[in-house]
Amino acid sequence: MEKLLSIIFIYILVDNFVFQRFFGICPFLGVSRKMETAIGMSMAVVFVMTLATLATWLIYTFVLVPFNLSYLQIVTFILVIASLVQLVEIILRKISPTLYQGLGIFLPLITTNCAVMAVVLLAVRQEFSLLESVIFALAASLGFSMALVIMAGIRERQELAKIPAALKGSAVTLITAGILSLAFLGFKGMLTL
Amino acid sequence: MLILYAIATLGLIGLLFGLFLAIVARVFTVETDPRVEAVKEVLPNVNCGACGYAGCVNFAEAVVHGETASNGCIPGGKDTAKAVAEVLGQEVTEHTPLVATLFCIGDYGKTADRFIYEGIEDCAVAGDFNGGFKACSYGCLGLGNCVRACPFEVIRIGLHGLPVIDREKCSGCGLCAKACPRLLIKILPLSDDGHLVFCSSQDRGKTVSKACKVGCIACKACVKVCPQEAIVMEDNLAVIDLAKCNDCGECVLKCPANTIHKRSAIPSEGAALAAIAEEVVSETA
Amino acid sequence: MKMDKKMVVSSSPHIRTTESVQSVMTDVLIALFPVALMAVLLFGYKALVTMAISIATTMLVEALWLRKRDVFSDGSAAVTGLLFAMVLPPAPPWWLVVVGAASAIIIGKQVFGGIGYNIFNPALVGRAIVVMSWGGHLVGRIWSAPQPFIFGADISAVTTATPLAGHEEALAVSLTQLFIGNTAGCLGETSALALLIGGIWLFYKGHIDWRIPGGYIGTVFVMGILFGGGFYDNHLLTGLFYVMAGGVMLGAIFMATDMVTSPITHKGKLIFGIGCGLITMLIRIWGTMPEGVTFAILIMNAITPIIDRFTVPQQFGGG
Amino acid sequence: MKVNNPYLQDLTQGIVKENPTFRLLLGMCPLLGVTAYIVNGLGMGLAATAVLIASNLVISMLRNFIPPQVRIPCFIVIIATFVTIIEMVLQAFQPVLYEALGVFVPLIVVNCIILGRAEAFASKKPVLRSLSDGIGMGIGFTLGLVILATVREIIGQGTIFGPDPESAIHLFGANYEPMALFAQPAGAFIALGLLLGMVNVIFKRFNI
Amino acid sequence: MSNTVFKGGVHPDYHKEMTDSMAVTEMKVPERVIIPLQQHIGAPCEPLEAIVVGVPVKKGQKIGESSGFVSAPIHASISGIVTAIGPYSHPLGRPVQAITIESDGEDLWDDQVKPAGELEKLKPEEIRKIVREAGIVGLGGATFPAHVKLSPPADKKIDIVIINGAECEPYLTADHRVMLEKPEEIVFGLKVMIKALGAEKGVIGIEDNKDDAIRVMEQIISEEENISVIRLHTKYPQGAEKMLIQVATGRKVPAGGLPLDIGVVNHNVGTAVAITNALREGKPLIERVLTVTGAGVNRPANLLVRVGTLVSEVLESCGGLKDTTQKLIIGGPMMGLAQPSPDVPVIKGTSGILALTDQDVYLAESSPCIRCAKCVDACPVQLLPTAIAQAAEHELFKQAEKLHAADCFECGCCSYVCPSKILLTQWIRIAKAEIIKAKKR
Repeated sequence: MEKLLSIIFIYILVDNFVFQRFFGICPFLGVSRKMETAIGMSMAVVFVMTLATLATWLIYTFVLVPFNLSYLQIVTFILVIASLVQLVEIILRKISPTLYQGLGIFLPLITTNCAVMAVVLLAVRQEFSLLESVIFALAASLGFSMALVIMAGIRERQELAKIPAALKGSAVTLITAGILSLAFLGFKGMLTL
Repeated sequence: MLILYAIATLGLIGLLFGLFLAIVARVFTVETDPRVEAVKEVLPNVNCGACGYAGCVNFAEAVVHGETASNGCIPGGKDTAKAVAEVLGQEVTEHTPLVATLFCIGDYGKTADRFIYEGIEDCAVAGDFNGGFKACSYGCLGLGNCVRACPFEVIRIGLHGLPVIDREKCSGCGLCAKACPRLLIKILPLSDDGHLVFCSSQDRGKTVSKACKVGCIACKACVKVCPQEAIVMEDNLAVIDLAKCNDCGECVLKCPANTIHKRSAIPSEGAALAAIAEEVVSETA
Repeated sequence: MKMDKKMVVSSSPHIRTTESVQSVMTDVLIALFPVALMAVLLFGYKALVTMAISIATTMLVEALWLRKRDVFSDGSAAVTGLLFAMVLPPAPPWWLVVVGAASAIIIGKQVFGGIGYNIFNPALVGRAIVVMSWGGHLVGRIWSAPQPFIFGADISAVTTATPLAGHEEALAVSLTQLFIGNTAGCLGETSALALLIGGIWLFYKGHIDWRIPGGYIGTVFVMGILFGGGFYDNHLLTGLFYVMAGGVMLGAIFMATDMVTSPITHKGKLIFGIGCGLITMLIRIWGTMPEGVTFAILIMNAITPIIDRFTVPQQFGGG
Repeated sequence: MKVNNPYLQDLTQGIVKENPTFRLLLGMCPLLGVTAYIVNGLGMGLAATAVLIASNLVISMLRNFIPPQVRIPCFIVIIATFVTIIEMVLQAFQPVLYEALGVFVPLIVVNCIILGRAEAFASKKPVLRSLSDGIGMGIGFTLGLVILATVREIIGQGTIFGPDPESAIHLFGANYEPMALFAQPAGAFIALGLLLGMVNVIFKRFNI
Repeated sequence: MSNTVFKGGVHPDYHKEMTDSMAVTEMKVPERVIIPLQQHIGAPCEPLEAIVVGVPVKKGQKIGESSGFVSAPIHASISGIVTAIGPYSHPLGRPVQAITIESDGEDLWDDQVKPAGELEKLKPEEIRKIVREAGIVGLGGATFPAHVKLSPPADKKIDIVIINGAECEPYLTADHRVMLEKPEEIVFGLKVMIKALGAEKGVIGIEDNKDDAIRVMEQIISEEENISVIRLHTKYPQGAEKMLIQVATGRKVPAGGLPLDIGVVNHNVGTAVAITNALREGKPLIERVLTVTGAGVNRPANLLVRVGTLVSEVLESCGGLKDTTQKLIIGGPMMGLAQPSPDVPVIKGTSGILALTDQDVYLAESSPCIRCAKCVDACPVQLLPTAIAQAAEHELFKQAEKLHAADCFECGCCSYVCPSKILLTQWIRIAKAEIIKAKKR
C-alpha cells in the first residue's frame, strides 16, 4: 500500500513525465494552447495509458516471457498501443458518442505519444506487479495531465501577452516548461521507491 | 526453435491485429479527397479569408468540389491560380491583379481636427465618439484598423496620419476594406492607372470646404469639363467611370479643391510610396 | 463665446489617481528599505555590495534588452534586482549575482513580454536558477555568520547554519533572535521585524492584500503546530518558529504578493496564499531541501491563471 | 539560390528549411532527454538517422503494396523492427552509450519525425528521393541534437566530449564552476527555448 | 445613523468646496434657446403639429411629444418665436432634432400652466399623468422618464421610495444646494411619490460630507412618521442606484434586474422638487439647477438655468473660461461626457458643467497591466475589469460576457484607480456594446 501511494506521489509531482523525464513533449507543446483541448487530451491519455499498460503487462508476462521473446517487446507494445487506440476509438464511437466527440480527435495523436510507449516500457523494466503497473500508469498519466493543464492555463494568458516575435509559440512554451521543471525540483528526492 | 516462436508469436499478434484493423478500417473509413490536400499545399496558407472561406483548407475543399473558381485565392494571385488549376487539371483562367485604394487624402495638413481625442486607438471606436475627431465626418481617422487587418503587412500609417498602401505588395485581398468602419478603401484593378476623385464625403460643398482643403465640394466643374462624359455626381460626390476615362487630365486642372488625381501621383499610392514607406520604416524602427 | 483652443475629448472618467506603475514600484522599494538596512546592519558592507551588484545588473540588462536610455524606467527592474539580492546569502561570488540577476530579468521577465506579462516571479526564477546551478554557494553550512555591529553582544550565540537545517540548529536560535534577525540566512529573510515594517507600509499604501500573506503565514503556522516536530514545549512557539525562520516572511510579504504573478480575484488570492504555505511546509518537513519558499511560490505562480479562471467572483446581485 | 536537383533539394530541405528540430519541432523528447553530453546527442542522432533511412527505404519500396487503410500499422511495424535491431546493435557494441540513452532508444519507434516522414514522404515518393530525404532529415535531427548538446555540455559541465574522463576535454580549467542548471531537465527546456528564439531571429534575418 | 457600506468604490478628490457654499442664483433669461427633442431615455419626441418655424410659443407650452410610454414631452422654456427646427449638436455626442426659440423678452407663462389641486384629492393615476405631462425625467443624469418609475407593474409591490441626495460625483454641488434651499419641496415630492406608488415609507439618503444638508432635512422630516434620513458614507459611487439601495435598505438589486424587482423606487432630489412644482404650480420641467465649476471656470456657481440654454452662454454668465481649460465636461468628472465644444444646449439631465485645466487632464500612454487588482477592489459590481478589458482588446467578447461585462454600469472606478492608466471603462463599454450587438443577432 505504501509503495502504491509512493508511486502515485512520485510520478505526479517528483518524477513528472513531462518536466523531469521528457516524455510526451510533442503533444505537450501541441495541445496545450487551449484549456478545453488540454483537458480533452488529458482524459484521453489517462484512459489509454492505463489500459495500454494493463494490456502490455499481460502480454509481456504471459506471452513474451514464457517464450523467451522479450526482445520483441518494442514491436509488440507499439502494435498493442496502436490497436488499442483504434479499438478505443471504435468502442467509444459506439457506446458514448458524446465522449467520443470530446476525446475522439485526440485519440490518433496518442499513438505517437512517447509517454504511452515510455510508460509501458518502464512498467516492464522496473518489474512492477500488475497492480503497481496500472497505478504507475495512472500516476504518470495524471502527472502528464497536470503538466498539460497548468501549461494550458499559462498559455491562454500568454496569448494576450506581448512576447518578442522570435520567441512566440514553442520557444516561450519551452522556457516556461523549463521554469516549471525548476519549480517542481523542490519535490526532488522527497520519496523513493 | 526460438526463431520459430518469435515468428509465430509476432505473426499471430500481427495477423490478429491486422485482420481486426482491416475489418475496422473497411467499416469506418471516411473518404477524403487527396486533391484537397494537394490544393492546400499550393495555397499561401495565411488563412486570411479573402476568398470568402474560413481558411485555406476550406477554400481547397470548395475548389475541389467545384464550388468556386481556381483563381479564387486573391492573395495568391496568378501563380497560385495557375498551380491550383494544374492540380485540378483545369485551364488557367485569367486573373486581374487587384490593389487597395484609399479614397481620402485629407491628412494632417489638409483636414482639421475638431478636438483632441484621447482614448482607444481604433477607428470604429473613435469614429463613434462624438462623430469622430476629424472635422470631416467621412474622412480617414488614421488609427490603423486597416493596418491591423492586413495579414501581409503592406499597410502602414504614414507620417501625415493616413495609411500608406504598398501597391507593389498589396494582394488586393480586401480585408482592409472590410476593416475600415468608414468604408474608405476600395479594391480596384491594379492596371488602371486612371484618374480618381480621392474623397468620400457626401456632405454638401459648404460643409466640406469648411472641414477639408482637398474634399470634393460637388461644384461639378469636372463633370462639365470632361470630354468623355465619364464623371457623374452621386451623393454630392464626383465619381469617375474608369471605363470611360481616357486619362486626359482636364478634370485635374479644373478641380478647385485639388481632389482629383492620377492614381500614381498621390502619396498613398504610386511612385511617391517607396520614399514614404521608407520614411515610415525608419521612423518606427 | 468663442473658443479657439481644441478641447481634449475622452471617454469617462476624466480624472485619474496620481498613482502610476512607477510610484507603485517606488513604494515597494521604500518598503524594502528597512529590510535592506537590517541586512547591512547584520551582515556588514558585503550585503551592500551584493545588493548594488544585483540592482545594477537588473537595471542594465533591462535597459539593454528594451534599448532604453532610461535605466530606472518604471522601476520594476530595480525591484527585481533588490528582491533577488534579498534571497542571496550575504556574500556570494560576484559572478553568481550577475548571472542570477541577468537570468531573473531575461528568463524570468523579458522572454514573456516584459512587465505585466511574466508568469513567474522574476527574482525567484533568478534564485531557482542559481540554486540549481551553484547550490553549494547557497545552501549548507558555509554561510558567513551575521556580523552584527549593533547587536554585538549576541555574536557568540549565533550559529553558522540556517535554523531550518535541523532540530539542533533550530534550538540554538531563540525566537527573539529570529524576530530581530541576527541569525544565518539570506540577506533579506532573517529579520522578521524589518519585514513586518515593510509589509505594514505596503498594506497602508494598498499595494498588498491581506489574503496572500495571511493565507501563507497562517497555513505555515498551523502546519508548523501540527507537523513541525514540536521542538519547543509550547506548540504555538513551534508554529511561530516555522513562520519566522527561513524565507516565509520574505516570501509571504514581498514575493508571493508580486502583483503580476498572483491571482487578481479575492478568493484566488486566499487560495494562492494557502497553496504557497502548504507546498512550503510539504518541502520543509518531508522534502530533502531545507527550504521550500522559492519552489512553493513558483509552483503557485504557474497555477495562477487556472486559479483566476475558476474564481471569477459573483457579480453584484448575481446568482 | 535555387536548387534544381530534386535529390539535393530533399537533402537540404531536411537540414535547414524543414529542420525537424528547429522548424518542425518534432522529436522533442529525445532532443531534451539525451543532450546533457555531446556524445550522447550524436549517438542518439545517428541511431535515429539509421532507423529513418532504413524505414524510408523500405516503406518507399513497399509503397505500392501496402493497402492505404492499414498503412500506419504497417509503417509502425517496419519502424519498430528497425528500432529493435538498432537497440540490439547498441547493446552489443556500445553498452555505455546504450545505458546513457536508456529508454529513449526504444522510444525512437514513436519519434514523430520517422513516422511523419514515412507518411508524408516515403509512402508517396520513389526510393532514391526517399533515401535523400531520410539522410537530410537525419542530418537535420542529428544537427539539432548536437547543437543543443554542445550548448548544454559546455555551460552545464564545462567540458566537451564527456562524460568519459578519457575523452572529456575541460574547456575552462579546474576552477570553473559549471552552471549545473544546464545539465538538468530544466536547463534543457530553457536552453532549447532560447536556442529556438535565436534560430528564429537568424532565419528571419536571412529570409529562410 | 451610519449604515453599512457597499463593496468597492473609490475616494477621489471631491473639490466640492469650490461651489458648495454658493446659493443657487437664477441665470438671466437667454435670448435664444435650442431645445433638443430627445432629452430622456426612450422614444424621441416629434414636434407638435402646430409648432412650425415662425409660430409664437409661451413659456411652459408643450412643443414636442411622443406616443411611446417610455418618453417625456418637451416644453418651451422661454416665450418667443420658433425660428428653426433641425438637427443641432447634443451633449450626448450625435446631433439631434431640436427646436430653436428666439425670446420675445417677455418671458410669459402659457395659460395651461396652473396648479393641479390638493395632493389628498389626487388619485395615483392622476399624479402619474401630471408628472408625465410636466415632462419630468430623472434629474440625476440618467434622464429616465419619472412617470415610468411611478408606474410599477401590478405584480410588483413597492414599499420603499428612496430620494437620492448622495451626489457622489466630485465637483458637483447642485443637489446639495437644492437640499439646503428647497427641503420642504423635496419632502413634498417624496410624499407625492409615496402616494403614487402606494409605498409604506420614504428614505432620503445623503452622503456625510453634506452635514448641513443632513441637518436641514432631518429637521424638516421630524414631524413625518414614515420618512427618514440616512447618513451615507462618503464614497464614490454611493449615489449609484444599486449601491444606494443596498446601503439604504439592505436589499440587492438582482443582476440585470430593476429596483422595482425588490420593491424599491429611487429618485433624485431634483426630480422630487420638479414633481412638487408640477403639482403645486402646474409648472413643467423647463429649468434646472446645475453646477458650473472646475479650475477652468472664472466664477464657479450654482445656477438655475433654462433647458435649451447654450453651454457657452452659461459659461459666459460665469465669467467665461480660462485659457488653460483643456476639457469641457457635461456632468461630473467620473461619468460626465466630454464635449468638443461648448456649442451644445443644456438639457434636463445636465447636472453640471465642468471645465478642467491642463493640470487635471491626464494625457499619458497606458502601460501594460501589472495585475495589481486595484480595479477588482474598486469595482462596486464585483467584476474583474482588467480581465474584461483584456478580453475586449483581443476581441474575445464571449469571454467578456462570461465575466459579466453586461453588469457594468460604467461608474469609472476601475479607470480611476488604474496605475497603468489603462482605459478600462472604455474597453468594457466596447465589450458591452458588442455583447448587445451579438444578442440582437
